[in-house]
Formats: sequence, structure tokens, C-alpha cells
Amino acid sequence: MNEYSIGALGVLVAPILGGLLFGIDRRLTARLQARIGPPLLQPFYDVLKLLGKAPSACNNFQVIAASLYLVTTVLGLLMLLLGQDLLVLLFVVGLGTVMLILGAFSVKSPYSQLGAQREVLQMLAYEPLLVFMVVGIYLHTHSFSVSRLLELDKPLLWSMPLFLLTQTMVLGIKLHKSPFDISGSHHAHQELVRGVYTEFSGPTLALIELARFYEVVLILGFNWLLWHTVWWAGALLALGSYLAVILLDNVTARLTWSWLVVFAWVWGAGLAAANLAMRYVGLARIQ
Amino acid sequence: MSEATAHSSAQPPVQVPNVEEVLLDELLDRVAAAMESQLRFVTMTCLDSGANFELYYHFASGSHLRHLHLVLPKGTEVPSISGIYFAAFLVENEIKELFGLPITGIALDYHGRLLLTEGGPERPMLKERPVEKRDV
Amino acid sequence: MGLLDRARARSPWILHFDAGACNGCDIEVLACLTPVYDVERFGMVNMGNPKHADVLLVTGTCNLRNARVLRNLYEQMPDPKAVVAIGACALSGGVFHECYNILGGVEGIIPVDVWVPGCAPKPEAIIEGAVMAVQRMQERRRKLREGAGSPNE
Amino acid sequence: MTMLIRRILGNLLAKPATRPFPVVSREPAPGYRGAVEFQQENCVFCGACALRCPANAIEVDRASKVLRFDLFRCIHCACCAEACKRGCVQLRPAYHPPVFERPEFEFSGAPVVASESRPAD
Amino acid sequence: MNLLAQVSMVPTSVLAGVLILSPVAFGLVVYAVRTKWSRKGMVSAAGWGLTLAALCLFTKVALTHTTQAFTPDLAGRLTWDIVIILLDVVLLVWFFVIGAWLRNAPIMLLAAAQAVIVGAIETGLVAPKHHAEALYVDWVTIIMVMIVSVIGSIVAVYGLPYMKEHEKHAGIPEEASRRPRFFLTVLIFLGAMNGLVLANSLLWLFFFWEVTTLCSYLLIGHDGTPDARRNAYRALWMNMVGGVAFALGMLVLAAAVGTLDLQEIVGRQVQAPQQPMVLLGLGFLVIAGFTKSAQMPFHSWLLGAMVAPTPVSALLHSSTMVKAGVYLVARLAPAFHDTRISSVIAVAGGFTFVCAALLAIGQSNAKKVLAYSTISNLGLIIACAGLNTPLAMAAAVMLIIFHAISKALLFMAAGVVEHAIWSRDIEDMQGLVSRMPLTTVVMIIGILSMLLPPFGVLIAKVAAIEASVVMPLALFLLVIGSTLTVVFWVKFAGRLMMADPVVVFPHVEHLHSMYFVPLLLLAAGAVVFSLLVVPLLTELVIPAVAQYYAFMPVRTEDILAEGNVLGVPWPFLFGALALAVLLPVLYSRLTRRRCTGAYLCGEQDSQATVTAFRCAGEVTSAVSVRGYYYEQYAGEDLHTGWMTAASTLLLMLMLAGGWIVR
Amino acid sequence: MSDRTTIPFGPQHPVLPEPIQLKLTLENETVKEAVPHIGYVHRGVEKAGERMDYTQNVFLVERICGICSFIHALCYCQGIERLMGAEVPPRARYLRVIWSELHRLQSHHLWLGLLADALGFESLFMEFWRNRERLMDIFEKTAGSRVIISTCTIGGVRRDIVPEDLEMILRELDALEKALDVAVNGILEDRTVKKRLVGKGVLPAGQAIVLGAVGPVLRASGVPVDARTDGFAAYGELGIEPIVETGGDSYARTRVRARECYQSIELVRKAIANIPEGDVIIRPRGRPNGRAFSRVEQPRGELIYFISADGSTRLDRLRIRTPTSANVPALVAMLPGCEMADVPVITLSIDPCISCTER
Repeated sequence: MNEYSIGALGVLVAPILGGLLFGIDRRLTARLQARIGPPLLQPFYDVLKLLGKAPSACNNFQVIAASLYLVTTVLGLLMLLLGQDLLVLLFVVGLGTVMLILGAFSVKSPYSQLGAQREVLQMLAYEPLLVFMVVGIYLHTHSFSVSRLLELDKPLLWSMPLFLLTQTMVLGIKLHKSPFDISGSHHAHQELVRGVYTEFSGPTLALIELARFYEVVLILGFNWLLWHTVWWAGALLALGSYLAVILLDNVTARLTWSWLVVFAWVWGAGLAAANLAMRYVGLARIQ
Repeated sequence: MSEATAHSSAQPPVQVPNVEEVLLDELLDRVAAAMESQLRFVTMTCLDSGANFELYYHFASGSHLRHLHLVLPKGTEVPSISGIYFAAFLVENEIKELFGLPITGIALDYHGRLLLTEGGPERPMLKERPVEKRDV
Repeated sequence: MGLLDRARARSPWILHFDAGACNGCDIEVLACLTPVYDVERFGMVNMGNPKHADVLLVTGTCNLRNARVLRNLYEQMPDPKAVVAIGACALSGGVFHECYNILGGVEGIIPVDVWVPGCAPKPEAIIEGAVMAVQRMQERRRKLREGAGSPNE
Repeated sequence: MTMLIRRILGNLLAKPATRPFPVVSREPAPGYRGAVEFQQENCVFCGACALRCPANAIEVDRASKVLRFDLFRCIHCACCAEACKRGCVQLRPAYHPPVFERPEFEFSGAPVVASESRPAD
Repeated sequence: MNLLAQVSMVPTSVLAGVLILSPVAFGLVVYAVRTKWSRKGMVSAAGWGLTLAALCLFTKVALTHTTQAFTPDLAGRLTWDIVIILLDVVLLVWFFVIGAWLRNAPIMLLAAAQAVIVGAIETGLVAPKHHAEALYVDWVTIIMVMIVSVIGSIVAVYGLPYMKEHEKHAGIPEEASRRPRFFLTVLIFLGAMNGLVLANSLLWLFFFWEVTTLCSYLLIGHDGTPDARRNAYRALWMNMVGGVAFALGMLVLAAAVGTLDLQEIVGRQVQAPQQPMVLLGLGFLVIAGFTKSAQMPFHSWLLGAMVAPTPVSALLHSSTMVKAGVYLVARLAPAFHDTRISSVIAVAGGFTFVCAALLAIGQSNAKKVLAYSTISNLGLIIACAGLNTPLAMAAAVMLIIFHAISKALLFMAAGVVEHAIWSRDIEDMQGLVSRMPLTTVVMIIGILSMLLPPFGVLIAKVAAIEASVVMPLALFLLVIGSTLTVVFWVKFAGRLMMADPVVVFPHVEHLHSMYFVPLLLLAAGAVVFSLLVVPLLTELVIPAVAQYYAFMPVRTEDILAEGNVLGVPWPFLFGALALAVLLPVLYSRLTRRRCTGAYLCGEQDSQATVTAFRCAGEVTSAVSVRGYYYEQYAGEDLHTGWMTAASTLLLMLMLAGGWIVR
Repeated sequence: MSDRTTIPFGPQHPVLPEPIQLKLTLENETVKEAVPHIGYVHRGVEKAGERMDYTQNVFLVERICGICSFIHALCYCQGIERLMGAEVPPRARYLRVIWSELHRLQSHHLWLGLLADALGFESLFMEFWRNRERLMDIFEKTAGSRVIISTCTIGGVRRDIVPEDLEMILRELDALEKALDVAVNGILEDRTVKKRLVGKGVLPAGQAIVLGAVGPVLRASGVPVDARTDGFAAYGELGIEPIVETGGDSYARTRVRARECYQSIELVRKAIANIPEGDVIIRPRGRPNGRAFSRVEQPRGELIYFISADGSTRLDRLRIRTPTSANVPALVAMLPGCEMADVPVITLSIDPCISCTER
């Protein structure tokens, strides 16, 4: 299989996988709450329905923002699948998030504005963790590209165990799960209504939801990298942290943005730095 | 079901205990005194008794209710006690709005738009004003 | 279009607005979300944001002030949308007919698709009402499509 | 947190608490004040029910022997049932299903007119 | 080809002369002939002259592939060296006079100190005089000359209408106009800046260095307000501290190496084992660079400099003069390659990168945000120089190019906005997109070009982070700094874009053509150069870096093997992104969308012309959303103290670096 | 431009179950000012109370608030009974306590669930509301309706609870108590919840009294005021000790309500154990005449009815002071200085019932 077909396959399969993951999330959450929950395909129904709603947006930029969010996330996934530079990947995906934020900023609506402000802080919280993870990978392969990583014959997890924790944290933040759901959540029961998503509606929102399908696959793809040697082990690892996030969501309350930034920087970046330091020391000893 | 331990319909009206009559000019002093003795402000009640408004100021000490009773002819201005008891602002606005009793100097004055909306009824609690039923 | 219609039927997002109810119907609406009734089985999620909602659940007798809000919210919901009036107050004003500050029900302020009688209606009735609202939405689209002869909007 | 974790994991393993409505409809409790039913054959149009109804949902014209009942006004307090000496009004333990249109219910002494509907808007 | 061949025949010294002297000459005409047309004509002529000369130089080097150190001749015994020394004397006397006029002992003292040190070097007191080639041309020089000449010209042209409006607003009558003096100073600065980047002899470099200090001082204080004077004074003394450090550096180097020829110093240092004394001399020069580039702890002068008219900020204080500092550090970088002080420089640069970004978050003054961002980016460039690998240096050069374009663009746009709303506060710019859509779009492009792919700054930043993995501490700083950068830029852009959701096509504002064209040129530059990032890197930057690290074999593949930035299919990425923008635009054209106003909990007042809601007492109240500045976390007062202390410590460490065991 | 953010919080807002607007003025995310805008639920019940038959009013006042409807009816009936000099049969008084306490229990469950929801703690919300359904079933079985149970009337109650149903209540309460242990542990001991509640919306005792706070809000500030200690209905016989916390913050209020859940369960058990046999209703003679106060304890605090009657079938004045209208001034005083994220928490911490407040 050449890389183009891998890419095409990924672009087609990822949203299905992502939608199913969200379906599992909603179903599992419901079961944890002693409910039956929606059908597994519910996220797809939601997106389809949103696509079929009457177009409504507050300005053209919102549509552009949503489309850029989608496209960059797809690009990010493609770059991961095609073994590209991980750091560039992060910034490309970051472009999408920034666009989403700007889309929310572009409407003079207090909830959207406050949501966007907090989304910026969320980025501040998780972005370093992802970069550190990529650096951790570099320290093993002397390359930032995924393809070089795949040539490695030992799973990264053995030397980067703490990154499993930081990745779980990133996943929680990205999925807006308690206690990290400061800027918007799937259910609107929070002080900012739906935060950044408040002013997006109809097909524009559908694009964002679709982008989130890709996004969850992308982030879990990062988790998979921690154990790439056995494909199902990596998948289990990814699924495990996904389930951990869902469980955590159900046993914690939402906390505040100031807590999030401090927590992510002290614990998240702390763990990452500790793991990196271990690696650096290890490398120095070998030399 | 049994027959009630009956009272005759001509029984004398029941009276509220612990009511002290006050005059308009001593009102603020009495309320200030209540504040000083750490009474809890409960609420106010306004009654439209024809030519007069009757105002009850209800206070509580612990679980005991005490009332100041003020009778004043319609049209008389009443000073707000929200300067002393901030908590009174809500009920004072309400009375001002629903009865048209001119209460002056409310700490947070809604200018007659606390509960009622433009285009709706005005001073609906007055007796002489029959309530028109609104139909859509 | 069949797929889209199915998706629509399975994903009605809900906006609930209390237009001056006694809370009785509101807590029953909320109770629909809870494990015992669990409307999420039908894809219903309480969105709390008109811009994301498909079905508006209204409880309570309106007054001038909340009628304005109700109209605003209805206005902000993107098409297609439906309205369910819940409880005697939203239907007609109910026991509050002698009150001076009521408009007597939701009808006349925004178009209502489904009426759920009761004081307060049981959660089962509310769920049924919401499901019927979705049907109504579908029917309206079908009629529109047949009438206009265009398969797309 | 541990207690709650145990609880939600227990939920996961146990049967969900959700009642399988609408597949299985659960009958309301026997004393439930639900659907209002009139036994028209016994009605003498005395108007006691209309008088007692706090919501003015019942209207009785004693002269022309007509009783009108507005379901949309009914608050299911069962005052009418208490007031009716002949037991013509009863609240059955079932709920009124939601409707698309405003139903109209009225009957008169004789001949009996069945309830019919008119379009709502 | 014929023309190109002719161009390459033009002697380099002639081109250098044009680049350095012609602006001065045009400036003198502007000053002497005080008419509108002379001003417009001369400034434009200087701009064209500089641009052409820079292009010629570029073409020449591109065709001949040579680096060249040379000393232009003057008439007979009178060499340019002597002229420079004479001018140096004049300059230092001038500084002394300024100090005396201000009744300010520190200035006089600093001027005197410089005079003494330079005198000591000139008289051969320290070391025997050694011939140093005056000028030097290689790719890095040419990139700098291009930036100075092209962007400098654009900004100077932009300054024409700007200064007119500026004086009109200040109520200065046409007769008393200080514009001739302003443009004279600007043009002299352009000449001096070209001299600075072309200089090879440290003495020449020092002279031009001090001329830019003087120009900066004059331009900051141009408005003559107490505020302007105070900040001009601060800029002066801080830069003169740098001047003293420069002179000390020369002194130490002259003593330790015996020459003031930059290429030779670098060359010898690379071959010889590193001597602590030489490193000390280099350290002093680096400190001079830090002052000019407003690195912590010297950053406060650049913030103060924001009182100057905006063209000054765009030209001196973001795209060119402050680059002199990083240019000097970068020039010296091969000399301290693989030393401890190089690491300290990387950390110090990274430290400034993080701190300035943090402080920028707390600012609501647009120009101050831009200033902090400038400081921050200069810190990043210095960190790259400190990392001192070919990839890092490539990143540094890229940053110099792209930052100059974007920042000049941003400052100029901010200036246009300032003249429209007469405020520099970001809060006053909220919703600017509906009032000045054109300028806002340009500004947004400027902002996005500072932080997002596929724009050049970001690509350079990725390269910098990739280069920094060799040094964990620097890496940490760079990662944190880049994230903080995102925060303040996104906040800024968000404020500009916050529009009332009304379906009225915003009225496009009328811009003066001398505003519009420069803005358009730079915005196009930011986009086009980003599109051309791959050829730019492979054809220009990497050859430049290869010349740089001439002492070690540098091949394109080697540089690129370290990072994978260029392995990314950029054209594909661009295409996808363009599609992502174009499709929605098309879609919006084709569909009629409905806008129902902002979500305001159902109480939106649809009659109101702005976003407003009904509130207590049934009153309509406009929504106002203030940006966050996180003063409790990012306040200047909170951090300045410890940041200054920490950065001073780092500088001490750097000076002592030569003696610390490697 | 203003250097502050002004936003409407409500009337329609997902964390507010009822329409009320707080116009919040923020600096960064700190609330500087909160001005309430009400009137979205104002119907004019007090006037309707003068226009309707005094017996029909029972059904009207029940619908002032659907969450504590029984207690509204109870308060009204006690006032009328006082004016008519009627003595309610003992069994009816016990039944009134049972239904009152079950209402308090469901109201506190509802509130604890909403609080959890406002904190983004969805599973805990589900847990409380799931438990609450047991109470709703009890109401449906014993009173014939889930929400507005309409069992209280002048002179007693409209229905008796048969012994089997009393047994059923006890069984259900046992199960409920067990489930409650988990849920209450979740909301009182969870670290994330504590982080959001402790120290938020502090109201010292002195201020609470001056601002006229009532109910759990007052008791959480350490002031032991509970109208049930007056001994109305059968509370005198059953005995009650007000539940007091001293923290004065949202956490203390949560604790008070959580502990009151257990207190209510105990009271119901005690009432069922001691319930006397006999009639449940008398038909008082005559018409209400005179002026009287009636004071009971709602889940949200002290509820006061002032009834003025002139011996006719229509009342002269029906004044209703609900607990939330007494707590709103405290809310307005508590909000400034808090974070935006805490606004829902603090607003909920007074357990606002807007339909009560506005009538």
C-alpha cells in the first residue's frame, strides 16, 4: 500500500472511528450513570442533522474558521499517517484551534468571547505537553518524523511512561471533560452556555463536530505512538486513556481556568519534564 | 369524615399579635432601632383599605415576629428603609410598583419596572382597579 | 435525503424555556433527562442554547416580559424547528386565569406544534410530546417538499 | 471519590435504571389523578363541578344542559370529582397523551354529542 | 542577462557607497529644501536608490558567489578610516554635549568613557595597530541590506503622510514643521544602518552603531513632550552603556587577538583554542548586542521608545535598528561556537523570549504589545545564535527576515489605526473589523503571520525548537515562550475581530495611497515569502549559513536532516488551506444565511443598532466585553524585578563564561 | 468603551432552571456588580388570591411553586384554619408532616442534583435525580400526582395514606438513605467539588441576619432559625433541632441541605411510627375573618402568609413572603468579588425559586 492510499484511507476511516469513539463515550457515560444512553451512531446522526439545518452564521469568517479547523485537523491526521514532522503537525493543528478561537472571538457575544478566552488558556495548558512528547520522541529517534519512529523496535512506553499520563490529560482537556471542561462542554450545563461553540450553529457547527471526530483520532494516534511496535497494544493504550478520561469525567466536578493552567504546568509539564530529564540523563550516560 | 368542632360564623375577627402602631415621622427611627437590636427584616405588607394604605413592616427576632403598623392616606410619600435594611429594596420596589405607593429613596430603584412590563397592567393591586382579563 | 431525515428524527436537540411556570413542569422536563426516563435514548440532549436547538419545550403561562424572551429564543433557533407546549399553564394559563399579569398560554406568541396537557404532565407524556414534535417537523418538511417540488431546501 | 467510582462502576455492570418507555408503558399508580372522564348518562348539569373548578376548565350551561370541558385548562386537582354527588366525573389513573390540535369536549343532555376536534390554529 | 552582467560589473564599493551615503545626501536635501515636493521626491528617490542598490548588490553576489572583504578608497592620504575616526570624535563630542545640555552626568561619563577607550585603541596604546578591512559582503549582509533598504524605504514613504497627520493632530503649523529634521534623521539612520551591516572593521561598526543610537535618541524625542524626552534619554543612556560595552569589547579583543577585523577575529577564534580573554571580549560585544536589541535586562528602553511616532517604531524599533544587536551576536556566533558562553547566550535569549511574551499578555497598549513581541522575537533569534548550530542559524536568519516584514507591517497598520481612532489601546480597537475592514485584515494577516503555519515566522520557530533539542533548558524556554506568544496574539486578533453580528457589509475605509501601498506591499510580502519558504531556505538562507560556518562542512542535507520542517509537503499544505478558505467563501456567496444576533440569554434587543440586551428596570444595556490581560499573573510590576535580576545574573555568567570549566 | 465586561446571565441560561437575569459586570473574570432583573415569572397570584374563592385558593397557592407546593398549601391552610379557629385532626397533622418532609427531601435532592450539574458533575446529578424518582413514586402512589400533589386542604388533608403505603414509604426511605450515603459523600467529600464550594459566597452570621436571609442560607451561617421549631402540624410532638453549620459559604449551605435530607428521613420515620388513627379532615364552619400570620418552613426557608379576611368567601388580602425573596438580597450582596465560574454555584447556593419570589 503506498502512502497515498494510506492517507486516503485514513481520511475516510478516521471520522467513522472518531464518531464511534464519541458514540462509545456517550453510551458509556450513560451506562455509568445507570442510563441506557443514545445509540452508538448518535454522533453521526447529530452531524448529519446539523448539516441539514438552515445555514446560519453571524459572519462569513465563522464559516471560514470552522472549515479551517476541519481542514487542519484532517491535515494533521494526514501528516501523522504519512510519517511527517510531528512538530509541524502540532502547529498545523494549532492553526485550526486558533481559527476556532478567532471564529468565536469574531462575534460580539459575551459567552462566545469568554469561551474563546478560556480556550486560549486551554491551549496554553496543553500545547507544551504535546510539544514535550514530540521532543521525547526525538530523543529516541533523533528525528521529528513519525516514519523514523516507526522504525524503532522498542515501544516508547518503557522509557516514556509518564507521557501516558500527560497524554491522558491532553485528551481530557481537548475533549472538554471534567475537571478540564472550562471553555465548553458537550452538554451546555455550564456558566458559559457552550463556550466557544455558542455562536456556531447549523452546518458550521457540523464542520466543527466533524473536526472533533478527526481530532480525537489524532490525539489517540499520539497515544498509539507510545506503543507502536504491536499495533493492538498501542490501540489498547489509546483506548485505555480514553476510557480513563471518561471515568474521570464522571467522578469529578469542573474546575476553574486558573486551576487548569497551574495544574497543567505544574503536574503536566512537571511530569513531562521529569520524563525528559530521565531520558537526557540516560542519553548522557550512554555517551 | 366528621363534623367539625364548629365555630359560629359570627366569631370576632382574629387579630395579629405583636403589632405596634407607628407614625410616619417616627418610622425611620423605629426601623433603625430594630436594626440596632439585630432584628431580622422579614418583609413588608401593603393593604389597600380604601382611602388609606396600611403598611406592615415585619421583623423577626429568632423565630418571633414583630410588626410595625403604619396607616397613611393615599398619596403620602413614604421614606424607604432600604438605607437601613438593604434587604427591603425588593419588597419596596414591589409595593411601589403594584400599589403605586410613593416610596422615596430606594437603594436600588427599578422605577416601577421590577415585575411589570410596559404595555401590561399598572398598579394592579389597587382595589378599585378591576382586573381586565387578558386574552390572547 | 432518506438518511438525512433519519438523522433528523434521531437527533432532536432540546431547548427548554420556562415562561413563568410554577417549576412543576420544569422539573418534570429535567426528570426526562435523568436515568429513569433518559431521553438521550432518543438522541435528545438539553442544549440550553437556541442556536443549537431543534425542539423548544415551553412551560408556563407567559407574561409580556418572558413572551419577549420566548420570541427572541424562537427567532434564534435555526430551521427546521418545532415547539412543544407543556402543562396547563403553557396551554391556556391554567389555574392562573385570575392573575393580572398573564397572557394565557404560549399560543399566539410563537406557533405551537404539540400540546402536552397535564398539571404537571408526567415525564412519559413530555417525552411523547417531544417525539411527536419531531414527527411534526418531518411531516412539515415532507409537505413542503411535495408542495414546492424541490427535493432540497 | 472511591465511593462514587464504586457506584458508577456498579451502574455499568447492573441493569440500567431506565424504564423501557415507550416499549413498555408503565401504568400510573392506582390513585393517580390523570385522565378526566365524564359519565354523561348520569349528569344532571347541576354545575357543582364547574363551580368548584379552580381553573374554570368546566363550563356548565344549566339552561341548555351543556357541559364543556377544556382539557387544556384542567389542572387535575380532582375538585370536580369531589364535588360531583353523582360520581359523573372521575380521574382515571392514566395520563392524557399529547395532541397536535386543541381538542374540544362537550356534551349536552340529549342527544349526546361525541367529542370532536377542531384545528388548533 | 546582459543587464545582469552589467550589474555584476559595478564595483561593490560603489554600491556600498550608494547604500551608505546616498540616503544621507537625500536627507540633507530634504532638510535644506523645505517644500512638500522636495520631501516627497527626495524620500522616494532615496527609497528607490536604496532598493536598486540593494538589488544590484544581491544580483552581483548571486552571480559571483563570492564573499568579499574590502576597504574603499578615498582621495590619496585621506582614507575613509580617518574620516570615520574624525566622525567618531564628532559623534562622541556630540553625545558629551547632549549630556551637558541635559545636565546629566551619566551621559557625559558614558561619552567620556567611550572616548577614552576608543582613543586608547586608536592610538595603539593597547595593541599595535593592525589593518582591518573596512567592509565585508556575504549573504547574511545582503539579507540585512535588503531588509534595511527595502523595508526601510517602504516605512520612510509611509512616514510622509503619517508625519503630516501627526503634526496636524499635534497642532504644529506647517511653517514650524519639524518634518525635515525627522526625515533627515530617518535617512541618515538608513545610511548608518547599511553601514553597520556592511562593516567589517569593528571600529567602523562601532561608529555606525553609535550613529544609530543617536538617530534613535533624536527620533524618540522627536515630539519634544516631557514623556518623549524622558524616554529618549533612557534609550540614550542604555544604548550608551551598550556603546561602552562595545568599546570595552574592542579593547579586550584588540589586546587579546590584535586585530579589529571581524572576519579575522572569528576566523582565528575558530582555529585557535578558545581563550578566556577573547571570550570576555566577545562577551562584551554580545552585551552591546543585548542593549541594542533591548534584551532583558535592557528591555525597558524599547518600551519607552514607543512614544515615538509610529514610523520610527516600525523602522528602528522593530524591523531594523534593534536587529543590529542580534546581527552582531549572530555574526560573532561562529567565534564562540561550542563554548559555554554560547549556551548561556541561548538561555539568556530564551529567557527574554519567555519573559517578554509573558509581559505582552498583560499589556493593553497595542504598541507595547508589539514592542514586547519584538523583544521576545529578538530573544528567540539570540537564542538561536546561542544554540549555534547551522539549523539554529538558519532559523535565526529566517526569523530576521520574516519578523522584519511582519512587524513593520503590524506597526504601520497600528499607526494607521492610531490615526483613525487616536488611541493605542487594544480595547479601543475592539470591533475594528467593522469600522476599518481593510486595515484590520492587513493587521490580522500581520498577526497570523507571526504565529501560524504556513507563515515564515512559525516555520522558523519550528526550526528553532527542533534545533534546541540539544539543549534541554533552551528547549523548555522556547516551548513555553511559543505557547505564551500564541496567547497574546490571539487575544489581540480576537479584539480586532469582535464585531456586532449585524448583516451589514462594513463600510470599507479610505486609505491614503501612501498608507495603502506600503501596507499592501508588506502584507503581500508576508504571504509571498511564506509561500516561497522552501526556495528561500534552500537557495538563500542555507547558503548564507554555509558561508557562516565556513570552518565546518555544512551541506543543505545536513541542516535539513536535523529537522524535518522541509520534509513537509508545504505546497500541498498551502493548497489545502487555501481551499479551506475559498470553499466557505464560495459557499457563503451561494447560500443565504440567516443571522439572528448574538446569544444573549433570550434578552437580545433586536431593535438596537449594537449588540445589546434588556436588563433591570427594562433598560437596554449594550454588551461590552473587555479583553483579559491577566494582570494578576502577567503584570509588569509583578515580574520586572526578578526578571531583571535573573537576566543580569545570566549576563554576568556569560562574561565569566570563558573561565568556567567547559 | 467600558473597561468592564457586562453580560446578561439569564433569563434563559442552561444552568438556571428558571428565568431570572443577573446583569453581571466583570473585571477579567471577577464579578464587580450583579443586578437582578426579575419579573419573568410574575403572574399576580396575590391578586388572584383576592379574586378567587378562599377554598379554591389552596390549588392556586400550590402552584406558586411546584417544588414545595404542598408546603405552600399547608401554610395557606394553617392561616385560614387560624382565622376560622379550626382544629385539624391529629392524623392529618402527621400526614402533613410526612408529605412536607417528603417534599423537603425531594426538593433537596433536586437542588443537590442541580448543584452537581452546575459544577459539571453530571453523574452525581444523575445519581441524585435517580434517587429522587423514588420520592416521586411515593407521591404518585400516596397522593395521586408526582409534582403538585394537592392533598392539603383547609381542615386537614384530602387523602389518607393506608398502612401498606406507609410501610412502602419506610422501605423506600431505607433504600433511599443507602443511595443517599453515596451521593452525599460524592458532593461533600469530593475534592474537586470542595474546591468549587469551600469559601465561595461567604455570608457571616451578622450579615445574614441583617440581609434577612432565611432557611438553609441563614442556618449555614450559624443562626439556628427553623420555623418548624414553632411546632406547627405535628412538629411539636415529633421534636426538631435546627441543623446549623458555621461556615457561611456555599459548602456549608450544601452541608445543611445534605444533613436536612437525613433529618427529613428521620422525621418521616418518626411520624409514621407515631401516627395516630382517626379522621384526616374536618369541615370547618363559617368564613375566615380577621388577620393572621402563618409561618412554616419550606425547603428554602421560612415561608410566611399574611391573610386578611372580612368574613366573605373572598379574601381581603393575601400576602405571600417566600424564602427566596428574602434570600435574593443576600445573593446580591454575595456575588460581587466572586469569579464568573462561581456565579452559578453561588446563585444556586441560595436555592433560588423564582416562581416563589415573583408569585
